[in-house]
Amino acid sequence: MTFLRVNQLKVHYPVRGGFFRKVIGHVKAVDGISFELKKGETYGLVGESGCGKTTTGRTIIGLVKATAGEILFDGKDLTKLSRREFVQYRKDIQMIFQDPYSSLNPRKRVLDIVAEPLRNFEKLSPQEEKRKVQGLIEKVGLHSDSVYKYPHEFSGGQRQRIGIARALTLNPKLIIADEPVSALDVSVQAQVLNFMKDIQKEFQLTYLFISHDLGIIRHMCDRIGIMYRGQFVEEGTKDEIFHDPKHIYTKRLLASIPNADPLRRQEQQKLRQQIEKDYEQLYSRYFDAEGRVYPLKRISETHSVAIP
Amino acid sequence: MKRSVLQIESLRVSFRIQDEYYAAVDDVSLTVHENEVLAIVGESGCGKSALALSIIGLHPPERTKLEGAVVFKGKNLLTQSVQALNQIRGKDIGMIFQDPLTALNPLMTVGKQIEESMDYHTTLSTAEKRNRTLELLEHVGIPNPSQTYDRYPHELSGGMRQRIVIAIAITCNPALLIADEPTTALDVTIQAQIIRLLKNLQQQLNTGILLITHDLGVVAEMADRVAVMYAGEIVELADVHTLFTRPLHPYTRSLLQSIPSLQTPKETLHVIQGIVPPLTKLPRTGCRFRSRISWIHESKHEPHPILREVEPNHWVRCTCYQHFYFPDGGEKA
Amino acid sequence: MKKTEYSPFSVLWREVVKDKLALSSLLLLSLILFIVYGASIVLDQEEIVKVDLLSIYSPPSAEHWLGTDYGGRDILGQLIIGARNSFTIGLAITLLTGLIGLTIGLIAGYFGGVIDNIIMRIIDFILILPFLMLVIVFVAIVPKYNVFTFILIMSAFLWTGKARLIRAKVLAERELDYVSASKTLGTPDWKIIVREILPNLSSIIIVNLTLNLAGNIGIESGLSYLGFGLPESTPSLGTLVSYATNPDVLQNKWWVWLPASVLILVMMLCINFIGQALKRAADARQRLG
Amino acid sequence: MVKFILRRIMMMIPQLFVLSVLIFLLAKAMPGDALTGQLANNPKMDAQTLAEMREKLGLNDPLYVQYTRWIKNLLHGDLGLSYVHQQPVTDLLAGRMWNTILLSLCILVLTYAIAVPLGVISGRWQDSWADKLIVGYSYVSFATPLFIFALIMLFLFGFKLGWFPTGGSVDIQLEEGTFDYYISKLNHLLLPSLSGALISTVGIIQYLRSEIIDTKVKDFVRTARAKGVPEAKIYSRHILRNSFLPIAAFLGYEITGLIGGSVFLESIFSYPGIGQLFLQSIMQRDYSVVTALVMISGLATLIGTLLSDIILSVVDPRIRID
Repeated sequence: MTFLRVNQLKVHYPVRGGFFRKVIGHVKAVDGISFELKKGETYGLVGESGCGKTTTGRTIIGLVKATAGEILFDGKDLTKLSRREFVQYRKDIQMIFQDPYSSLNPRKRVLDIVAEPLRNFEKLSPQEEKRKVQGLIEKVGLHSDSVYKYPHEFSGGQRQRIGIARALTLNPKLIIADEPVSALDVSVQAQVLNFMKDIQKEFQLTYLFISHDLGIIRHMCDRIGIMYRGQFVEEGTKDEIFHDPKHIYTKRLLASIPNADPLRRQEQQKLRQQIEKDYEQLYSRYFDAEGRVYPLKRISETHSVAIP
Repeated sequence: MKRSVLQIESLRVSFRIQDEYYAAVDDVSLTVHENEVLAIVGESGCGKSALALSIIGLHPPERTKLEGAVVFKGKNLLTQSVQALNQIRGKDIGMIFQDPLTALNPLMTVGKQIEESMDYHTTLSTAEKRNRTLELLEHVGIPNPSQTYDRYPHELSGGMRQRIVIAIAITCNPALLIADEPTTALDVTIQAQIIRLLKNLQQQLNTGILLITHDLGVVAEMADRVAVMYAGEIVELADVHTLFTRPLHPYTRSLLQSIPSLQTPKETLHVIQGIVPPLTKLPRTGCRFRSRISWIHESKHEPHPILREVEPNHWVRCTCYQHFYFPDGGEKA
Repeated sequence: MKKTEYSPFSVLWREVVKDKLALSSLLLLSLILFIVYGASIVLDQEEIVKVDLLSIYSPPSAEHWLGTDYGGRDILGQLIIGARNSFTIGLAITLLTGLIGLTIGLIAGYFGGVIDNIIMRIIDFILILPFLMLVIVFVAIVPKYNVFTFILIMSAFLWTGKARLIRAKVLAERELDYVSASKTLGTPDWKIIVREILPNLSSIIIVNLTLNLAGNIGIESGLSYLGFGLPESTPSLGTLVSYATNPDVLQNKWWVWLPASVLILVMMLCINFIGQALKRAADARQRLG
Repeated sequence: MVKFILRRIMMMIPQLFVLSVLIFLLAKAMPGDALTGQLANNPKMDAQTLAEMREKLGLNDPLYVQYTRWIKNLLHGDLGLSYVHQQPVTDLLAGRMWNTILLSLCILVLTYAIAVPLGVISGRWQDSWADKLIVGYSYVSFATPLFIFALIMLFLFGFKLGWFPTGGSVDIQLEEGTFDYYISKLNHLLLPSLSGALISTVGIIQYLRSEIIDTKVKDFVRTARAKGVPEAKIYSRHILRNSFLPIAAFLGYEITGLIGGSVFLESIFSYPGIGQLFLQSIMQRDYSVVTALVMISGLATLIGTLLSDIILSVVDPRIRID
């Protein structure tokens, strides 16, 4: 069941230069991508820094304006909505941010942070509000007294869970998680990832999971889209991407992941060298004259690759 | 048996925080041999970076206390004057830093930054220095060395910048390279390239590398031997193969279980209870990891845990490893 | 359950009290202001500005503690009235420019784009104007010149620095994820500006206003010194200092100009020491995150 | 580079235009016009001749015509006529301008000569007694208004101690061109420029100090240490170069301060420069001189900011546009 559909989405930023600061070109942060999310799934957006994955997430939630294309949610095109109309959809789409330090206002108590969306959308009495916030805070594994504390009194992992509690306040349907654990230590990562899986079941959430870490993507996601320079390189289920990658870029990306088995070091090195060789030799087969990938082509029910 | 290049003996590094000294590195002894990569792995706050910087005296002296010994070429580096250290820094010991953007002077061309270390450690002429720099640029895999020579750091990509940092570190063919999270700020494809470059340099130059990292994947790819640090102490030391196939210390085992593995996916990840305590609240007695494995009975820990060789070349701290189990059903290896 | 005190005001206040120099400055300044404002209620301004030809330039005596000026007027009385006027006007200018600068800086920084561009162009333009000369020209040509027009003229130029500072801070703050989070939670822009961003700027604003207060008192007395500050009917500290343009007064009648100079100096030092202590406190807080 | 400077100059044009319009309108708003001053000098002039002269001078033309004429003259270097002094403003300005530029240069040189070493000492040996002393000085000088400081300097060193002359720009008995003449000129400059400089060092000291303290702990400084660069060279090659960068940007903006400062200093030390002239002209309602001076000051500030930007783009490779 299609839940959210992104259609030919483009986000371009003008580049100015020359004598009169005219627009001389565009940075194509996102350049014509299409994908859809199904209810209850976790969709992973992967790519290296600057590939446009974060911009995509921020455009869907309305933090960045789309240059062209559609974002269809509940049959409405979110890019066409005015800010006032968009507010209604706010409740359904929420976001978890990367940096647990800057994403919580240091001057507000946890109570005020988590209650912020409630105050915007629901008129609750202070008692009801407090009860609801305390319930959420307990749900994310913190003591209910924590609501009177300030963010700096918590560790990174706890702060990230406060951020999740805030995102859950309005019972959203879709959560965009932008590198939710990359600022955390490995042991804390595990905690947040497990927790995200738990609440997904409980609240029937759909995740758009943005990450550069293929290990985490594999752990979390059902379907995956690989991005390169603002475009999709390949899209498919977890198994298709990890066991049967078709695009040379995907293969190269997968081969780069450090292998956790020191015995297979030589093997991995050989594989990498082979793929590097292929990458150079077959470059023109996968990339056009400007170094951009081709439009996606469907090769099976679920698997699409950018080949001519 | 390989020759050792660096011996760290009972090193303790303490920092002053509001008039009191707290040890970030506590009684650490290690040896780095030539042509080997010794990895120190641990989470943030375990003291691994403090250890790396103390070797060549890069901590601000006014609020750092160094005890023990760091022996390099027969000299204890901790007791050397800054002038004497400067003869060693950049010449016999090279250092690679985490963030290649901030590690380079933004106002100096990269060529000049590489040459600078030759100014103090060699008697080469200007032309010779330039030639050596171009050679180094080529060596670390920079296309068009002569063009890159006159570039400023901001004109290069992250991967290229890290290659420059590496070129600076190997300018004088050092016997020891200290690499502090050398790939953490890089994309995964660049990381693979840098790992390969470092491995090649190690073999070509016969250099010992002390690799500091939090990433077990990088350890598995690069290291020959691994020391796992927790709360300022080494809790386990073994060769890389042993550590990944037969980890013993509860911390090592927990850490390995908490990473989503590409090879062996599992539904839920292991979560280590609690948090790494901040420097001012480190437990100073007994097994420092005990509060995070509270289901293991107090009596299973040693009162004064020491690092013991439990099998040839495999060292573990505290006896608790013999009794450790995962409460959620154990390792799915 | 432990509640932690985290209001920026209380933190700054604690820092100032801990700093001995700042604390004594605060006490001294309070004392001066208490005397000045208290005495100026009691004093009869008419009496003070009345010319008394019998006691021209009389040195300090029991009757005139600080002597008299060329019109035989009591220096001490003028000093008190002048200090009150200078401080009040300095404060008024500070608050007015603070309000304008804050509003414009917040708007320009938060919304960015065209609005920001236009505002920044205007600010850049005002900053290149020869401020002192233009103020003097304005003072010379404004009809019905009085204290209020003076405050307005000064404020018209002096809001720019504050607007720039606030804008720069807002630009940095706006990029932080807590602002993005508020946007995604459906919080209206004005609320984000006032409730989210503003509290994070409060210590910077307090520091800036304090230091500006001292600066504005300095500018006011400087202009009055040149004869282009407060209208003659309103005594100012600068007017008293300006008697020193007469070399005879400067050399031989120190009681006319020196007390006013010292009073300006002491007030400005006090305010600055408080401001610097606040600044250190604010910086330290920023470092902590 | 040339392109960058050209564009920077182009950006100045609209600013100059607005500035000139503003000044022109101000001049028009000033009570009385060019002839009112003359009237005071020549009370016998009757209303008839006055009206005729007004017509002849074009004072009855529409504003924009007057503005175009004014700006055209301005571009030809004709700043109009001073009706008080009965001579072209350009002639009136020439000598005084030179005096003010000399004073400003002296202040600038002294300011940097005092501030840079102090800032470096303060930043390098942070928290030492020298640093505390310098910081203390910078607080006091930041708090002290220029006119009070200058008055006290004049009172102490001019009158009480008699070390320096108390007014003028040169001993009038001396003949221009002689050695003594230049010595006397320098002697007259010393006290005012020292008064100006000691007050204006504060910005540079504080900025340099905090820049050095910030740069000291940057990663690239650590890289340099790891290279084995000696401490002295760490400062000269790495820390100071990076810390001086923002100071370079100050240079242009100093000009605004210098213009304001010259008004006070010249009035206190009776130094015949444009600041003093400006005050006299305003009081004598000699508006063509006032207008010219404001315009020149605005232009000087603009050139100052231009200089700052050019200096910055030369020393900082990251700001190379095009």
